[in-house]
Amino acid sequence: MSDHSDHGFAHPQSITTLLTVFAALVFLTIVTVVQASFHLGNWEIWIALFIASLKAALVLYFFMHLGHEKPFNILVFFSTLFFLALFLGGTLSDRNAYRNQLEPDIDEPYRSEAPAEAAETAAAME
Amino acid sequence: MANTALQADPSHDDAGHHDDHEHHENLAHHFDTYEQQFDAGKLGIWVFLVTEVLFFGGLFCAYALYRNLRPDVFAGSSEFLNTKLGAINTGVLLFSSLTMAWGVRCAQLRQHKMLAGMLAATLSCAAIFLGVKAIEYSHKWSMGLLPAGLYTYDPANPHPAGGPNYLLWICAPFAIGLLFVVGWLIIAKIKKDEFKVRVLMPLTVVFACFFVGVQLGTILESGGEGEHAAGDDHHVVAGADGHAEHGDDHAEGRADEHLEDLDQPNNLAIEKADLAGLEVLAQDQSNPGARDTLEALKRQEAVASGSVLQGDQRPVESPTEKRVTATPKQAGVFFSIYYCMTGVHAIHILAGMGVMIWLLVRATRAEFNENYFGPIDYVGLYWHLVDLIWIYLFPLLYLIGK
Amino acid sequence: MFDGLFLRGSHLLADTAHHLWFPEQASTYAAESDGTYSMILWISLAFFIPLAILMVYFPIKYYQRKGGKATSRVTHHNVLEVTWTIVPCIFLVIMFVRGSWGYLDMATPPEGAKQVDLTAFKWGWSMNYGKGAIHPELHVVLNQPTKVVMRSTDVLHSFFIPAFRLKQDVVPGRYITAWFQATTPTPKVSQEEYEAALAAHEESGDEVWDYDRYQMTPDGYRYFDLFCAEYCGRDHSAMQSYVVVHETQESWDEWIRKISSRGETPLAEYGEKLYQLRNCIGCHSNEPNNILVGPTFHNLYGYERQMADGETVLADEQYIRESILDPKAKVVMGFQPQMPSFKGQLSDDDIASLIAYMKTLSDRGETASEAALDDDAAAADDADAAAAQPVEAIAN
Amino acid sequence: MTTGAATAPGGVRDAGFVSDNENYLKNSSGVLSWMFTLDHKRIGIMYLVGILTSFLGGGLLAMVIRYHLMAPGGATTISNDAYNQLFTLHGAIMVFLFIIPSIPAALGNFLVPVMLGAKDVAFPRLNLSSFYLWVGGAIFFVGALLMNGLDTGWTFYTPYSTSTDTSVVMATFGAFILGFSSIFTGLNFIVTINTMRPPGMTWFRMPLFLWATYATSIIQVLATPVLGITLLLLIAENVMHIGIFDPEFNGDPVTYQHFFWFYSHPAVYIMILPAFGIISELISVHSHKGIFGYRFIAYSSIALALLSFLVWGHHMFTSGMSSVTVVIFSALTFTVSVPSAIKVFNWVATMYKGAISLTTPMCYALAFLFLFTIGGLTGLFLGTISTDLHLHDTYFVVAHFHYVMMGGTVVSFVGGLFHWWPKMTGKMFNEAGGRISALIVFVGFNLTFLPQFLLGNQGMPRRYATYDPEFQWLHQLSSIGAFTLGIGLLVAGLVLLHSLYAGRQAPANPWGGATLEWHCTSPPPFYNFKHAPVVGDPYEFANVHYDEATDNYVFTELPRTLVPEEPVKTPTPAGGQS
Repeated sequence: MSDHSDHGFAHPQSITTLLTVFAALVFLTIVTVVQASFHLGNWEIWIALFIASLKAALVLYFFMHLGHEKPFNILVFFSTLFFLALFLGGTLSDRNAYRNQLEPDIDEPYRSEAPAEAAETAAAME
Repeated sequence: MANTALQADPSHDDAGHHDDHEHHENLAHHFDTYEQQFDAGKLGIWVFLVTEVLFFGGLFCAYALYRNLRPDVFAGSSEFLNTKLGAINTGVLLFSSLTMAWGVRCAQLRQHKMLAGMLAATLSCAAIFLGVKAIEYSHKWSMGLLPAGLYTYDPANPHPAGGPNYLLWICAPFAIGLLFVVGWLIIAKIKKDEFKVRVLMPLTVVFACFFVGVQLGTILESGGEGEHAAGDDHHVVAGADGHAEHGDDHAEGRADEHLEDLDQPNNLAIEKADLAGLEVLAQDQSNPGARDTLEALKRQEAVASGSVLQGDQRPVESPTEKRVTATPKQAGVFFSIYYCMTGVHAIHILAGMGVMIWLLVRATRAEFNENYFGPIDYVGLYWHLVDLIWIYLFPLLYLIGK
Repeated sequence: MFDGLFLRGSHLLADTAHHLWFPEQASTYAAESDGTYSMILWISLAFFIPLAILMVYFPIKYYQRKGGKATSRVTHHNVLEVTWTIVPCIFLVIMFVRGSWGYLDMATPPEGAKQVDLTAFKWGWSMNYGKGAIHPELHVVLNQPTKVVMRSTDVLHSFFIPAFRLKQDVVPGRYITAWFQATTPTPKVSQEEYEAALAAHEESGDEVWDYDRYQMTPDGYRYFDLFCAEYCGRDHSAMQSYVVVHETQESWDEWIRKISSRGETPLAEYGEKLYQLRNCIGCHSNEPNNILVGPTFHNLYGYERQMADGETVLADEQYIRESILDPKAKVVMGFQPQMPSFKGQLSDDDIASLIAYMKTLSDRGETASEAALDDDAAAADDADAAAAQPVEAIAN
Repeated sequence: MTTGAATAPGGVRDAGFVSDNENYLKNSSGVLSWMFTLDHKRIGIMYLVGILTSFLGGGLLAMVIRYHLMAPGGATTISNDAYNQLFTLHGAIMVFLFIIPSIPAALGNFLVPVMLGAKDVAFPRLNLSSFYLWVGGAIFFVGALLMNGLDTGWTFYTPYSTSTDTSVVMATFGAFILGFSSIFTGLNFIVTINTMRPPGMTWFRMPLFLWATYATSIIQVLATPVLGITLLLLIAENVMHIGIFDPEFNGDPVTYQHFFWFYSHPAVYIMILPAFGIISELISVHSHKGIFGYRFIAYSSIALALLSFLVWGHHMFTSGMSSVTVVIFSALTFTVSVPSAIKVFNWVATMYKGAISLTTPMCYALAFLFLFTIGGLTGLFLGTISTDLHLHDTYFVVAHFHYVMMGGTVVSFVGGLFHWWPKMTGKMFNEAGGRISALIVFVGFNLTFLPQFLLGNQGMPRRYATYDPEFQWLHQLSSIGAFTLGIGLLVAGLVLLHSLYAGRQAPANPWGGATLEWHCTSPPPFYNFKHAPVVGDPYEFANVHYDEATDNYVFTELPRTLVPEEPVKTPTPAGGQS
């Protein structure tokens, strides 16, 4: 491997591949910008994320040459997605489960008002 | 069970840091082969990228939490972000990724000059990106579109006069850097220091590119002035925490704004708009908070309108009421997340630039070859990851609710 | 040695009333919780005791001098290892199911539970029983489900009644509900004992009633402790309240009547009571030179106050009223804007009472409004005058 | 120092001592040679000095706390504010500065490459920078202490941490930096163990300490970044109120707790997993018998590392999570107790029919087994929801985690320190003194923390500067225990210090271990192995014999040839050098 004539453990990528990938990425960027101008409601974010993930996959596979990577390194990188999902999933699902307990006027400075007491006082006055 | 022993290179038996360099350039003493060294570095950088993804994961989690809670506020506040600038920056970063990937190829093929060029191109793109970001940031800061605690944006007066010139402050370090590099370049030229000239020339371009980015941002931002006016209408949306309707047409937006102004003194319109939703919530027995708040709001409203007199037969006006109204904190949370995400990303860009300048110096020295291109490859992976994160940030922040 | 202690402890477990191991079981939930506890304890001991014996036995039995050789070369035993992996799993499932069962019973309050609104703040508790009855002690009725709707005005607190085995954090920005059903009453003490305590209290000259010393509330009830279990700053450890379980609804009603109105009590005297009950005393002393979190009430009324923004304000009725309702509007120099608003928690009469009390603490109080002290109506007029001030001026 | 290798009978190599210029402690001298060293052993020693200093500081704070709690109203004149700072600093110093780096960074740095048969860790510069980041973090902590102190508790819960006027920003920035230090250490070990194993060192020939370190590193790399962003957001919250954690600006404190515990629960395993590794070594070496169920222990380390990410919610049963989440987290929590139980059973089984020497390290290992078992079992009460509602945030929790963290990690750390002390310093310590210290520590520890279980049962909340009088006698018992414990650790420290100038020269293998570090000299040479060690089964004691003349264990009757059968691959320089 210390021989100069071959590239050893290096795998140079062809210029064509690089340029094609770049073109695809720019194209997808345009797609996502155009897509944003349509109002698609709840689907919008998922479509945007899907396109972003396509782009991410291109970058990962070609630019980051994950395709030629050792299996262990691929495992390492994809394990991160698993733990990220764990973290996001746990936190988000819990937050959604208790969101009906949030004070509706959470936007207001919470110290300034005591709705429960105010209501009680009001009841007492009447 | 094959029994093998740790192979021992006799030259390593004598303790010493220095003797290796003469023998195998760029092979650290504790590695046996170039390939082992490369593999170690490669695994190291991948593990590092894992930490980076999880680091940003916290920010994405915060984003998801609050967007989930207040989608309307996020859509409304996102109107303040200029899609054109975001899209340009996306393109610039994608291009820098291309040049970086190309750079790795150059290193593997011993194309030293081309490698330096690719690194310089990547650096320049990074500088342009930061230049555009400088325009975006300074524009928002001067409008008071800041994190929740500092949020001072006033829909009635979106561009307050006075205040510091933020753009100048952001540009200052880059201007100083540019002057420094140019000065050094001139000295090097005079001294005929060939190597320094070859390093400093591209660096001059890089620093200059920051100002290209600033210029580009300025053009796009002012070119979008018409759009920006429309954006102003949406300020109301953000200012009123997404309760008001989106004003698509200019006049209607203005009208909203005036309504907003009129309401300022006792400002119960917002609560009124919310009451309907609150009533639904309040019917749920498990939600005493909503019920109590509803009662409290109704009570407040009644007291303020003077229709109900309190125990001592006189309306008691609460001195706190003014502060209760229409705090723009929800919009502030959007901008908190925006600044945290893009800010941390920008710090990564800066860090990447720092490392790439070091690579540029080494590339100019022609240090890399097919056995030793690790540093270029590792930094490249890092750079692609930074790009990758932007690929997600762009639609999540700029494109929602457009 | 801990064997001994553990065993001694589990003996005591038989006698649940014994306070060494657990506090009294005073709610429906406590029995469930303690039952689960002792189940886990027995399972744990069943594992721990054999292990502990082996841990002592092996080193003694297999002790060898230096250079000795092991008499066995067993490196693994799959059946054994799988067994001791599976067996604990079974016990763990039992623990999980029983623990969650008990918890899910606790999670939803039953229909028709009596509601108490609780506000936690640094560093005290305020229970709102409705109709203006607000008191730091928690009073409930025996065998009646009680729902506590909790909110915090500042930082995290935690509502913890050991006797009920109940704990729930109070999170600012959220309403959190907990419920319980008390099963053990805390009776009123005998009249002689109560009078003795009152006399002792009189004698001690303490401002505050010493619950621990007399083992009864100022109204003569026994009580359970209520702690704050989530760290909340300086006086976290002093953030305690007391739970009284009335045997009958009538007894509870009577107590509510007693606390909810001033009745015939003079303004200043009632103000002093409020000063303690509503925990003003936690942050404002009534002595000269004793500065707590907030300014002392001594010589406050009628004096010029220097504000944080440099402004000077005369501490009159209007100023005090505003400071109670909107504490952050004017902050005295040298203090943090920490005080929560008492808007909606104190009636006008309460505020007038507090002002009257402050007047008694100030050497300028008498001269400023002698008439007010003589006549309740006049005092109310003062309060009215304060309230009538234009709001804009105050808010800015 | 004796020079020249003392060749032991039986044709064993490297049994003796190394010359000064080979000894890693002496091959270069001067402060700078230490400060800029890239040698993992020296970095390990620097870490050791640093963390022991932190331990001393945190320990003294604990003594003050326990003294204060002798009386219900406080036995000292310390104010409530000062008390809050004391327990916060005790916790923060012990967690961030001491216990997280203790075993991985100090012992791990020294041992991982040696046990693996490598010359150094994969990234020596990163290793050094990790140490200096630790120093930087420590400086920020001391800075916070000198400025306004810190009174948030080590968990920095919002909104208290965003409203207190103590130096939260400075301390959290310190913790942020320490996080990087921890990540770098973990990253280095992962890469070292993956790519630098010499030929013959297969995964299942690795000593269990390496398995434990590897599992720890996985957690460090995966969990610490989340702490990093959490602390960064907390700093931003303090500086400009971004409204993510602070309810006054729309934030949610429970979200902070999710963020925080996503790191900090796995961090508990950063603290305890390496301790498991040490105990596996200690029990096996001092019983002179192969570890029982090697694979189960190895797999359970990895299982613990992964499961630790699923259970963070059990710190939050009472904090306002939804009840569904509470039940799910409770179920997941019970899963982590299985691998821990397996380990305890295996350790006890390892002693069966062994040849047990009651050396100081073994005494500590036995103490660990007792204390950790209690710590683990009391965890069941906290994982079960209905009992946790009563015990959460009481002294029961305090006692539980001290049994695990102190009775587990610290006791095994001290045991490990005694075990490898001869290897690290080349000096033997006083055995009698060491055993006495183990006894005092064991007695003092139980006296300190058993009463705290009772306090917790009775409902005594933690972090109380003052308490109700009925708790007093248990608190006094606990304080007396704490002082005993302090004395025990002091004795241990003195025994070790005494050995430095009065200890006799340590042989290469004083205990009879079979892992690679016992093949090299004491202390090891700069490149760890003067000659290549033979990689065999790390728990094969059949060929380790005691040699009374040198008080050393020697490797005899090696079942394998010393010289590798295959030709050695030598690193060839890359062709014609440019």
